[in-house]
Amino acid sequence: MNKVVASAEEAVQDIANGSTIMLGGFGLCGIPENLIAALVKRGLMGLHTISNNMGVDGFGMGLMLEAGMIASHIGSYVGENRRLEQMVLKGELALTLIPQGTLAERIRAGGAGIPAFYTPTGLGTVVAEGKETREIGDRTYVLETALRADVALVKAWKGDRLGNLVYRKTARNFNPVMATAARVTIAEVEELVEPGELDPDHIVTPGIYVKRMVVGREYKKPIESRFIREKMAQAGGAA
Amino acid sequence: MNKVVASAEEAVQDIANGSTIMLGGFGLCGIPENLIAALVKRGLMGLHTISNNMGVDGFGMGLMLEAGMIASHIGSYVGENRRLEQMVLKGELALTLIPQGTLAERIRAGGAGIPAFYTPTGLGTVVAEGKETREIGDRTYVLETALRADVALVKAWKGDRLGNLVYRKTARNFNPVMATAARVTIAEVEELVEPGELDPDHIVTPGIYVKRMVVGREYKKPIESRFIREKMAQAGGAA
Amino acid sequence: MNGKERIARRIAREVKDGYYVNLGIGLPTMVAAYLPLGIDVIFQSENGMLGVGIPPLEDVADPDLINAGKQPVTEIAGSSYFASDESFAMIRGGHMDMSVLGAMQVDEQGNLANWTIPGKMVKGMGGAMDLVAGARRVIVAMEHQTKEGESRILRQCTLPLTGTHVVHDIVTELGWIRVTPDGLMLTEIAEGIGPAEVQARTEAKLAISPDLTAMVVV
Amino acid sequence: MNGKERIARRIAREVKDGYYVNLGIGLPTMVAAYLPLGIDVIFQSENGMLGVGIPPLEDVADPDLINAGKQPVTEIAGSSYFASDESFAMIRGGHMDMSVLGAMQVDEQGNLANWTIPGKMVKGMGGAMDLVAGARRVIVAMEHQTKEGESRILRQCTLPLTGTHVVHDIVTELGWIRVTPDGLMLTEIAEGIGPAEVQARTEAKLAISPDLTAMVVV
Repeated sequence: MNKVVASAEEAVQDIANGSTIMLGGFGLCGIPENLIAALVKRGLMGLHTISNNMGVDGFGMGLMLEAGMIASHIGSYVGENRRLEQMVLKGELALTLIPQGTLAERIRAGGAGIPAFYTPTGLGTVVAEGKETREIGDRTYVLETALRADVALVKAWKGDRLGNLVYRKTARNFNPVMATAARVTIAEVEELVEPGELDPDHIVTPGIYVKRMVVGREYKKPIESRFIREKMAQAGGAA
Repeated sequence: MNKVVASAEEAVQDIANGSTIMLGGFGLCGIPENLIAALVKRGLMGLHTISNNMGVDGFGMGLMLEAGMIASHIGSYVGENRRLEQMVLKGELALTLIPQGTLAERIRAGGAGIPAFYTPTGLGTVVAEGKETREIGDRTYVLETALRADVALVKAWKGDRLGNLVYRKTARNFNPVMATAARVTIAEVEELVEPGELDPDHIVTPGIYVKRMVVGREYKKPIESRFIREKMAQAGGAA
Repeated sequence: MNGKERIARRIAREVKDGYYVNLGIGLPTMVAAYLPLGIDVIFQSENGMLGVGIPPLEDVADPDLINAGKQPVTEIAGSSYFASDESFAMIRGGHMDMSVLGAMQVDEQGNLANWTIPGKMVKGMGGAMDLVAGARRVIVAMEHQTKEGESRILRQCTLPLTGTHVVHDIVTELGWIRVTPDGLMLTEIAEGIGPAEVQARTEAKLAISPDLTAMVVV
Repeated sequence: MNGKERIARRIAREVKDGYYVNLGIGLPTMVAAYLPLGIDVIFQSENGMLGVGIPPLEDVADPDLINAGKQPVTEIAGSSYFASDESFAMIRGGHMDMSVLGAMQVDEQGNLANWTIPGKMVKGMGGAMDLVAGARRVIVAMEHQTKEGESRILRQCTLPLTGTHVVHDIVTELGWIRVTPDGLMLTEIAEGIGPAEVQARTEAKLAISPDLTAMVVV
């Protein structure tokens, strides 16, 4: 069993225009940089993307946005893309913002065969408008449905050719859950290891969820917001 | 922050008669042997237990059954307890059997703040009797509700005093999910390590879920069903 | 070669390279022993493992490493462990290519009964209801009749069901029976018997495939 | 000591030994700098980390290790990482002892608005709606009035809500206001001003606690 293909270009070559695509990452952390580059290179159009953020101007999904590839987007926060506002206002892109935890749980449901679930999040807000609500016990909840995609593009730290993946620190974020919720999951890894090298107790994404893999050619990994210790001293804050 | 107590007896000393208790393990694998022994020693009565199995005669939860401590039980398979049948027939113990995946998902929901969800499992069977069903897309689903407990007793391999836990091989099973779904989670570990010794990328149960910990005094770990290679050759099977 | 072995050997031929498969306890477990050479198949065990290997030698059996039948197993290179909720998310989410289960009864609707007999002690359904609800393809592996000679393939199951409209194929020592929207169809038949005999030993109505072939169990 | 610092310092005193706390972006983040000595508190970041440490020196900042504000952070001994679905299961499931968030508006019902202003660009709610729905105690940390001098503590929020009936306490540079079933109650007041002035700068009706004390911000 060998799921590794030679290049990011080859990995994404059968994705069709108009596909629904999940992309892992939180901000610019743990995003599939190389697969995004390959998507942009292919010049796919009319994509429906699902991702917590949308990169920044000039990096990550921002490149897809600028290339006009995205027809609609579901996410929880898109504050770093100045171009986006105009596109939404002009009706060039349909934007749906939902709570981050509801986004994660809807994707988890999509991967886990749960078509719908009740959640307290968003009750009494615009998020609940038009949705069924229900009293269970002493609280009222909103009904939310599962999210699935044609393709999930995820970024892991190490992986083996069976598709087993591990992630590094907070670069894990949405990657493992998205890997479970697409018809075809494509993973890019920083390092390919031999099957058995990853301790079976440490594997986060079992290979069953991964259809295709590629070793990323390079990683820029920009840090979106620099708030380092010297600056903290001035601001009087920490976290 | 130090969640470690001196003994299993101390760890369970404030559990009340009539409590609802989740117990981790699958068969006799990964069960909280020492905490069960302490419960039996305390002679608690009228407990409502939630656990996939119920041990075997003379070991694990079988000891609780024999001591007459269990008033009701929710599980998915109890085939190894001969005493159970008589108790159920005599009305001494209320037994509810549910599908293993539904059991796991209901507990997960209890820990994750999801009060109810739809599942395809059990549709058209006794499991769905009296439950709401609903068409979503082209399939019909059953509504299932969250399970929570007063106390969860879980067994991990290693842990640190902050309550971070890792598990070994298939002894993981129901332990991590039950750790999330009780008011008080008590973990027994084979080995206590210093905070920082467990790689943060490898921790399965973050300490937030664990209230109290104890190092198990000894582990018997019997193997319930021996089907080793020699026997396979005779039977002509493997797995 | 006895009937059970014939069933296991035939199903083994149905397993394709790259499949993820869950094998039920008992007869289905035997399928793993007869896989064609040169294919990579990964077995799941619903207690929380992918990449289930062969049973260990007795002196190295590890109580922390068992399958869903509670028997000691081994790892392969590339195994992984996960918790029960994640295991059934995998099963329910449609990620298993194939699930092979034993049965007490199957009927013309693809309904399956394999977990309880009223009046006898209730042991529980374990993971069977989740497996039939979630796997992409459900194959029933069972002997054609009970020890008393009664058909297990019925017009309608009489025992409490494990799932409705869930079985895709039934494999017995007598042949391969496909569940179609129009009912059951015999598509392969064991050597040495004819379709009329299979029907005689089956309560449900069997259509005979125009392409009926011999059930090859190499 | 400016107003923001006063707010952060006062909330820091409310954090107890053994607490698990999520701090929102901006002002709430400052709370971590003023924790009492000798208490163990573990900070969660909803992008998937427990045990968030102080910011790193610039030359060792790790792009794979950031908080929810997308700023580089460090580990403590005993940190752990998990995926977004697990992070929000933790939050929604009621496991966080405290969540401290900023706000644009809070009202007498404990309703909170902190994610969008109609007519301005919609950036998104991120994890705020989940945090207010899930944390055991939600404390709003904000300056009492807008830069234009308008009250942020209203009879009824006018901006789109983040959550309804979710806020337990409001802390501003002027005092501590508890949300009770009967409305808002001023329980602590900053040095140098009186209850009448706080009320004058607040649109909502404030009950004055019979046990009103000075807001200590050591």
